[in-house]
Amino acid sequence: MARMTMIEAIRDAMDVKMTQDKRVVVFGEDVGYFGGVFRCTQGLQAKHGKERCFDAPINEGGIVGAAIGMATYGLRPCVEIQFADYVFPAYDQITQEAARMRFRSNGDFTCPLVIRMPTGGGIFGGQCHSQSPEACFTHVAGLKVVIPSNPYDAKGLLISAIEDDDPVIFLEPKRLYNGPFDGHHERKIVPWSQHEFGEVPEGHYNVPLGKAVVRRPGADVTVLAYGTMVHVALAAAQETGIDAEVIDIRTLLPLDLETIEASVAKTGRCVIVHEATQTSGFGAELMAVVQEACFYHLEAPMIRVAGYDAPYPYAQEWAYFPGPDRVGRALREVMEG
Amino acid sequence: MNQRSCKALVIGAGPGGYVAAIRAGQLGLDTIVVEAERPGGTCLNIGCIPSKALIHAAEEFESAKHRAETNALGISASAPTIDLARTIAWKDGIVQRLTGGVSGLLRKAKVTTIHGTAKFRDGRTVEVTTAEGVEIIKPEHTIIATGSAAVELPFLPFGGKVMSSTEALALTEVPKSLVVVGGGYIGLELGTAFAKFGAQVTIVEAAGKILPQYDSELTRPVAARLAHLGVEVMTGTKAKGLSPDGAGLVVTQADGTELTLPADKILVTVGRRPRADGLGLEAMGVTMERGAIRIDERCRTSMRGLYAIGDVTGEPMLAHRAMAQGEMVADIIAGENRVWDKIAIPAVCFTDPEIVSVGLSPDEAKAAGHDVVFGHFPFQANGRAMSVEREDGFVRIVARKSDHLVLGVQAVGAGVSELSSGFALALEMGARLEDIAGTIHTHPTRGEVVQEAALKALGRALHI
Amino acid sequence: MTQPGRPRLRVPEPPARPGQSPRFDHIPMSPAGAVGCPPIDVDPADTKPFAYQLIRILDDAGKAVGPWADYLGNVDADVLRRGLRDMMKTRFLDKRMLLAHRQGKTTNYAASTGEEAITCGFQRMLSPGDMNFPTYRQQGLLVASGYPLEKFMGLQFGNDLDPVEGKNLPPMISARDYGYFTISGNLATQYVQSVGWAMASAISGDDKVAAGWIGDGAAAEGDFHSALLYASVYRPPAVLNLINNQWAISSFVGIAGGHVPLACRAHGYGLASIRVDGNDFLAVMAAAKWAIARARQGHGAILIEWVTYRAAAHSTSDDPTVYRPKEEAAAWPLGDPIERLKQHLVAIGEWSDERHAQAQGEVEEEILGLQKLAESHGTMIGGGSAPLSAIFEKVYKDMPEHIRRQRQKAGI
Amino acid sequence: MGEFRIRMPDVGEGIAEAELVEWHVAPGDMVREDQIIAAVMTDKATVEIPSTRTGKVVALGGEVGKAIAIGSELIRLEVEGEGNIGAEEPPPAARAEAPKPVPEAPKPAAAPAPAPVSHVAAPAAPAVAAIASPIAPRAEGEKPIASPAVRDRARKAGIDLRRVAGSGPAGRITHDDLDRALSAPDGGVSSARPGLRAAATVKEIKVVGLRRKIAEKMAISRSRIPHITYMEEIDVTDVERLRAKLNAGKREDQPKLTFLPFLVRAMVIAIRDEPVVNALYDDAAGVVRQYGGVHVGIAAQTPTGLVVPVVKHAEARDLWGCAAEINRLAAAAKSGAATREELTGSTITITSLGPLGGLAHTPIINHPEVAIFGVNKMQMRPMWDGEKFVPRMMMNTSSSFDHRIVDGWNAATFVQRVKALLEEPAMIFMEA
Repeated sequence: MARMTMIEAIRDAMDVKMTQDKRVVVFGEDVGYFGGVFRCTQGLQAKHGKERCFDAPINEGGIVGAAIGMATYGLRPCVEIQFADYVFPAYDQITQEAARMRFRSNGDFTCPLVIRMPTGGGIFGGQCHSQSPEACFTHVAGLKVVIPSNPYDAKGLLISAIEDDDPVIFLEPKRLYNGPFDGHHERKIVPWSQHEFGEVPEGHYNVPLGKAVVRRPGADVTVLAYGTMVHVALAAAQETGIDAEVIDIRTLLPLDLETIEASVAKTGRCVIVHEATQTSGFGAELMAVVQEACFYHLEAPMIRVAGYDAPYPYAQEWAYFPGPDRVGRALREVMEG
Repeated sequence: MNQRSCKALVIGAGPGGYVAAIRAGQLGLDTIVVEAERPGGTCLNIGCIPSKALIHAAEEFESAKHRAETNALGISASAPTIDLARTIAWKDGIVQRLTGGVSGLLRKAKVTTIHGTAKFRDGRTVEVTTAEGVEIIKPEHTIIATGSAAVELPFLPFGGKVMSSTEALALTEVPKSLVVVGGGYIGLELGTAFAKFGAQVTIVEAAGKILPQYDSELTRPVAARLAHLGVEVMTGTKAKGLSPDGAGLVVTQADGTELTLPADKILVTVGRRPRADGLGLEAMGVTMERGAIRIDERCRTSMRGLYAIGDVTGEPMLAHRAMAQGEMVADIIAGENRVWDKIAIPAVCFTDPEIVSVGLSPDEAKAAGHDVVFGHFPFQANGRAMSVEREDGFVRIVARKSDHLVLGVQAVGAGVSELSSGFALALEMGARLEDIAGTIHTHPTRGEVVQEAALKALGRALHI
Repeated sequence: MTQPGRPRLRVPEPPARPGQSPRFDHIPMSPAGAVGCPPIDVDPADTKPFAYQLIRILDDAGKAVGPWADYLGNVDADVLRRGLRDMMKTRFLDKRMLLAHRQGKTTNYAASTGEEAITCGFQRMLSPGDMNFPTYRQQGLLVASGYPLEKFMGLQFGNDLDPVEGKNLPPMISARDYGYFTISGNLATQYVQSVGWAMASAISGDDKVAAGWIGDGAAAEGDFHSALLYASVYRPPAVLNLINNQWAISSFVGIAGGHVPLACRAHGYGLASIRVDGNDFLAVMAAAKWAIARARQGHGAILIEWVTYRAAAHSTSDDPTVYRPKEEAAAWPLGDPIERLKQHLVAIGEWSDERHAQAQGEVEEEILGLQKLAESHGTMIGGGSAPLSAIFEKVYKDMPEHIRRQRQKAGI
Repeated sequence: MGEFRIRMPDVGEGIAEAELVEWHVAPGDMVREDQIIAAVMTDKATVEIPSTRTGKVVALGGEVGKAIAIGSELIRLEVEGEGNIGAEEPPPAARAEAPKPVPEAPKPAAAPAPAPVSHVAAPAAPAVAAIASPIAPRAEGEKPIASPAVRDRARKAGIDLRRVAGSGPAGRITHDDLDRALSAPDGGVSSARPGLRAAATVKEIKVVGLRRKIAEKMAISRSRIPHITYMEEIDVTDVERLRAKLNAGKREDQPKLTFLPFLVRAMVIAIRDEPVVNALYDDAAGVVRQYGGVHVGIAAQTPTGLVVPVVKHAEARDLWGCAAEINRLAAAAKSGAATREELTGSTITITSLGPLGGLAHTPIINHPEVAIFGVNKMQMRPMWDGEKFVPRMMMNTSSSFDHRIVDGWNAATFVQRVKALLEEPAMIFMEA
């Protein structure tokens, strides 16, 4: 079994699909000759040719607009927005066009499109390289929103996303590109090569969209997390000794209701963790879903641990980034209730 | 394409459907009922009524044969013959009168009847295909009452000599040899009747015993009677398929050996399945459960405004259950606050002798965690039974040890089906053994045995 | 002379307001036949002069003159008669839909009165497999493509004839098999999508052409810039049509930066562009033939500014007499597209007033027949009869669990 | 012939009305379908309205200059064939196809079913409504025994049969049982001896002015409940001697007496003097609910942890009644068979660690109650009777009170009253 970082896993996913399916094309800023600012598309242009992997002008509306035209033609574009923070010029094309193409044409035109973007903080990126905009997309019917927490899932989910006939927003936690990160910034970084989920099979495999996974079974409390927060939650459970069941949601829309409801019905307590700002964050939706299905099972009020409602700061990175101590405090508090 | 709306749409005019429609009409609701075949559904046309008529005819024929031999009553008569075609005609006459009655009742309740098949376009739009074309109905509430259908064995499809109960009830001459696949109540009822008509009947049952839902104490008298009638019962035996020449039925016996049974006719009665297909329910995402439509205690399906009653909602598949549900749902649609909270639903098997079961058997009561007492009183000790030459069978009462609350009553014997409603009333009223023991039972009747069974359970039986 | 040295905000005003007499002298014109016809692989820089001229073939007498007429060659009279009939059908369809709106049978419509030549002419030059990316005012493309109009009316009346089952605002229909992309109400989004579609054609080794459509108002959107940028960078087979009908609801073209001819915008991107009289059916066919051939043979994308006038209101909820002179439409110097083509056909002996009146009767009878059929399936007066369950279907390819639960609760 | 009404269509995307500018027809004129009949003006445009039917004008919907509401009648025509006046066609905008609401709520006449006892200890009853019925309902799963007619009547009246005691055989609920339940708001108490009536009153006192100030001040000093714990020793020699004698002489069917029944009875009597301690304080709503019924929670240690079975309406139970109920609840709690109703609804709590009682302790109040009576261990101690030291059986008590509601004075008076009653056990029976 090969060992890969998340970057290599993502590149491998695109390479496998471009080799398998001539309709798959990749473009975006600096993704062609240079291979992407995070090297996610390195070597694809050399291997698959300039007509299927090329650079695009700095014009996100154009990148997504052109990609929609290609998708309705019959290709399967997988475009890159250099940073999730730069997606907003393309927000009109994504939400008013891609998300609605199948519905408004009643199936006459469809939009099999993947939009990849590095997301989340933990790298001193300040307000323009650290945002987590998932809630802007989970509110839009017609989109799918996916966020992997490790290389194995990253490759399997990206392959499934490219093969999916609906538009998929694919958020890649840049903090996890090179290794798992549990919030202990003071400790040495462990590369993916020394982590169980760094093992990534060669060739084609799928991790299905719409399915969450229990990272750590537990009886006392359910922790709903995604992206980097999965590793932070695991650390918090380990450090507090609380028997928490950590669920990696992976696909935010459509949400895996069965897995979440079954877990909270079992544990009766729930902590929700995400980097994005708290107000109207995706955690609010998770809380609503759990409340509707598990109200009579809940022993204590649910708690959200999320980014403070402020633009992402620069120097105060580690005071802002939800770490294992904040999550640990939330776990203790929810156990007291 | 003409289109109309209504308050209540009932799909299927079987016992559940027509009762719901009549009740809705009585409550002044604008009601439409759609029926693909004839009003009365399985029960009236190809089920309960016609089979009971045939069973009665068989009873009379067998009794007449008995009179032709030397008998205890000293009656002598010439050996009887039967023209089954005329029996069937008589049976059909009864069915006609009943289905006509149902149509009359529907008209009286100002219910619109449409002869056609219904299919859901969406939760509020139903397409009805009639002889004249397609009509769209926009109901506020819909009650699905499409009933059940006989289960067909893939390796023994209906057709030719292989028939379901429907065809069996239309035979115009008595087959010389009849093999019944399936030892359930339908198979045994019809098998017994045809044995009395003179057919050589063999029952093939895969399970270890016949009539699995009744305990062996209850089925033993039936087995004895079957033997007496010359009916061969082969348990632990699986039907495999027609023999190559199509003359008989190949079966595998318990020990694995194969056997070919000669059979003029093969009656397949291995069960009935809910008839929920063809309505378009899957497309609407309605929640199903093992092929039946899942309902709550108000017969509501997972889709708002959509109800389901009767066999289509699964076991127990009984006409009187469907009727009770139909009546309740009509009230609910009219705004009444009703919920299904019946204590017991009586089940009757018209074999010879008949079997009745209401509530819990002793084993079921113990399994449910009750500390029980029970009283068992045989018809041998009953004057009336003796005076009508049928002393086989018994009545058995099960009650809670702590306060003698009656938990269940079962009986097997000739004519005990008529006692079933009494048993149901006892359970529904929350009777105790003392209530039954304290009620004067008419003498001389079979019913006295019920009182005696109660006294026995109280440890103070008189006549035994 | 304004006081020197003091900046003042310049807010452009149209040449004439209600009550004033119409003036069009600010619009560069050329006499018919005056503008040369370059080879289809002309270098974009050499097309700069065309932005200040106007390609025209039909002269005031209705005769076809000039190099563009030669390029077009003689066109079979039946093709012209078909074009005339398509324009008449489009205009009468618009009239009936506006009337139906006043009767409450539909709630929204946008007429293309006066602009029919551009769409009905352009459609003639496309080949099967090409794709138009229209706005809500290019229904002429659909009429000219032979689309069954009772379905078009089905969407207007919200009944079960509607192919999109009530899911989009009328008239935003979708007809992939007729080369008519699903219309979006968000302005200019389709323009960059058409370029992407053309890029896909090139990548796939096909020679299908994409035709983007946009109005002078929406040409101010960012997506207009993105379209021209990608068209010039990647040179895909795209014909970018810009219909300058002088008005965007109540804003005249000057508010959209039209004081410089819109065709000039291509120059900044190194894109070829030409400027054509939109009411001259033959000029439309010639320019379309030229541009589509250039694109299909890989010589890159082209911007065409079609100069015309929006004779009708913006839509059913607009009354132009509030912001422009009543008689401005009638005073439009380039005349009416139907009248000019009729005049030409008569001039070459292929038509007459009687045949024209006859054709008008046939067109009206055909449209009224289709309208009666469409109305028999119900109109918006009854609240429409599109299936309610359509709300939940085709949001995704497979219906996810959370939507199934919402549908069960809704009970439809 | 029939009459056909043409309604004013919505020509302006959601406008409410349009002003009539011009009539193109007059009553008596013949109008063809699609012929313009009127011109109207909205804030944006002047629009001509065409007819949708051919017919003779019968009536105009209004004069020029009048505003016509969208959907109201614009013109009425006499037409061949049937019109639409009979069918009362609703205006186009109004009739949406959305399904009508299914009649969910039961008929309004039925009284609302009693709210299920909420998870929090306090009964969730609104300010004045009937408190949960006193009769300990049957085990959760068991169905009440009643005839179909009784069950139907109960459901229509919104009565939960599990709350109604059945006087019939095997606990079957008869029609008159139901009638009694319907008449008495909180259901009849069948096991009470005649004379001892259940007090169902609830006195509501607004926490305003000084009391509110104190409550806010107290809340700041301690999170949620500022505890004041009051310790006192009680000479239980006499009550213990009485208890032993009663146990020795008791009948077979009477329960074994522990100390608790005596304490419960003493507290019931003391509460009459200090009702403030038998209350629940809903600090969010700023309301104290003092209860007439004394529902005593007995904190009991079980294998699975601390549970608080509740003796409902202790004031209506004599010594033996209290003892029987305490024993039954304790057994049920230990075996885990106690239902949620039996474990909630207390208005005051006793906590006793029995032999492990220790010298004294600071019990935590069972929120949202305002008082808890703690019993420490009994111990023979030498006591000075004024002349000499004599051995007396002494028991310390440590009781906490919510200082926002219960002042030190009330707390002390309450404990002293209990002490006096226990030290003169006869008084417990005199003042019952």
